[in-house]
Amino acid sequence: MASSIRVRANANGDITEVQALIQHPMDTGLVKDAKGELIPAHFIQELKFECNGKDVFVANWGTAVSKDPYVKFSFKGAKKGDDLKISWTDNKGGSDTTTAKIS
Amino acid sequence: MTTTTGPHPTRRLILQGAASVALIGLGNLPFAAGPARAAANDKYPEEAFKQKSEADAIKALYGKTAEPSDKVKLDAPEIAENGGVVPVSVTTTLDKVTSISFFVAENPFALAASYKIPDGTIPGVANRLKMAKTTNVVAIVEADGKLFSATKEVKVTVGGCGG
Amino acid sequence: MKRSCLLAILFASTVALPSAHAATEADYKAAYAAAEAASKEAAGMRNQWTVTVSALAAARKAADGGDFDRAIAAAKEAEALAKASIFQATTEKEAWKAMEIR
Amino acid sequence: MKARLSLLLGSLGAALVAFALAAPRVVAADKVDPAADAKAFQNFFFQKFPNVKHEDFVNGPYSMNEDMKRQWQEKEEFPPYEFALDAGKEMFATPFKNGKTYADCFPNGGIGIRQNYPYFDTKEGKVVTLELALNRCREANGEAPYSYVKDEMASLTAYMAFTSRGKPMDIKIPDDPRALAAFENGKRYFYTRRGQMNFSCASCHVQSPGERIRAEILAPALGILNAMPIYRSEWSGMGTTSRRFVTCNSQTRAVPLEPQSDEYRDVEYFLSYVANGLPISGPGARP
Repeated sequence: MASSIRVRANANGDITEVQALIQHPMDTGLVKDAKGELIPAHFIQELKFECNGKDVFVANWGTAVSKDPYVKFSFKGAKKGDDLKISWTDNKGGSDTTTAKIS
Repeated sequence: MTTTTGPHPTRRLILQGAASVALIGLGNLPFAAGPARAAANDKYPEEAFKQKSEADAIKALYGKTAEPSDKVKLDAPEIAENGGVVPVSVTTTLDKVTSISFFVAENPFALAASYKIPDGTIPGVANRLKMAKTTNVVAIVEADGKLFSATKEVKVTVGGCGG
Repeated sequence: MKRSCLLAILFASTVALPSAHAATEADYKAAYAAAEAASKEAAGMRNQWTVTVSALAAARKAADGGDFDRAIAAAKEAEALAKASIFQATTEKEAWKAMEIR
Repeated sequence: MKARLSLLLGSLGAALVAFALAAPRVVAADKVDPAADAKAFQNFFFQKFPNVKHEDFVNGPYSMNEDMKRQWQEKEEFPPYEFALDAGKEMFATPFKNGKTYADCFPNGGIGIRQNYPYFDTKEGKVVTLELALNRCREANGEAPYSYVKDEMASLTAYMAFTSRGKPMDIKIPDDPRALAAFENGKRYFYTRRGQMNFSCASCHVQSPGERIRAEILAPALGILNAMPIYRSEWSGMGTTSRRFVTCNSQTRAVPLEPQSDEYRDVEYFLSYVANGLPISGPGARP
């Protein structure tokens, strides 16, 4: 099964630019379904990026982050071929993890 | 409209199962979420996300107030093409940045996202946020223990026939 | 005083009576049949309007609840809408050519 | 009720005006000339929007508005159709229960052929769209057909479009009176007003592209199908060409036809043919 996480991590000199897209409904808990019933809130709360044993970026999200969330940032100290580990957890206890090679 | 996540409706069920396995099975590994979250300042800021107003959310998250700064560059569209997906980004020339947060003033809950910026990470982030209606978006950069902000209005109109 | 009160009651009942009792199920059925026929014709011309379909459904719903006044009003609205869509489809048989980019 | 009636009257009035406008023009039984139609169609847009690069029309509303274009380009860095595209690629490569694959049903294994769809099948005497061909492929191999409007179908067509990106649309009209009739019927459908709002496809996408209808910027009709399927933020998901037609109809308060009905197939044929030469840009992202 394909991962819920898509990552692109490109090193350019000392700076690695990371873009990630995660498949997640990010339901706010304020929207009704076709039957008029509220769809319960279901959203990623924490998203973490680790490289060489160190957190390089941590996101805390609420329900106002768009469906299939996207984030972009850059960090120093990694090189091509290093592993970048990405993991998320949501408010219902769901989670996913993946590891990407920096290219 | 379906609420499943596309071609793999079972994925989420599978993931939920995997999550509990991960919590039990991987608890002793250094990267596990459990131990890292134990640190008080590293916890998910649940209270801040529950605040309705931007001021209350900033107070709950940081316990202090921010001052506007032209060193915080907030980029957001004038008119959102769709309130559900508004690209918003921030960059800053400030030093010693430890966190960046986004607030959408007119949303039911103002705090949208808060990012920790460890040493060595460039103080800048791009993300996509939901906006319920035309609103001010506020970015706060925490640098050297102080808060600096930038604000921009984004016009949000709701959909019809288009595209 | 008493007299005007009485008059008022009489007046009110004469106004209320026709709408409360004149519409029967038979009236509704006739109105609905006419609406349905027009709507079928529109659908046959591949130009059914969503509002016609909803008005027909509203008529059935009101009739099921025994409110034949409302049912008839909705059926008449559906018929008018269906006839408008037929008119549209008929005129468009030639009129579309005026829109064409040449 | 009152509002409805006035709307009804309004649309009747509009229909009458349209009729009055059309009446003086004596319409001869013109010869069907698709090549001339396509040329006129493209010239109309090229002249109306002299600053839009020709190949940019396939990017819909984003070719018409700078602020939106910028938001779109940011989104394209990691586009929202990414998951559908990946799923489509995986589905395309996964054999059916009988061991055959989609590749067995299509020329060139299905890769880089999106620009040739829809085509006119001279045996069947009808237009065959990519969505239709995909479901026929499934059924021929003992698999249940997919919904024409979204999910799996959108993922599969997303992948097939992706393998054809940049290739110019290349729709052929064979020397067959039925093919010409299909083209003409598609054209008629495109320009015909329908629904209570009294709109044709052309009302929005020929007369008013680049303008706002309520909140959104209308896409030009030229190249509108080159971007299919699309991820629409408004749908929070993917949709096929069929879905686009169905929603456009409902929005004008016309009861949509069934996906892959003759009219929809013909209008897809018409719209694709007049976009010949413009690149495939699908899968696309739209507000």
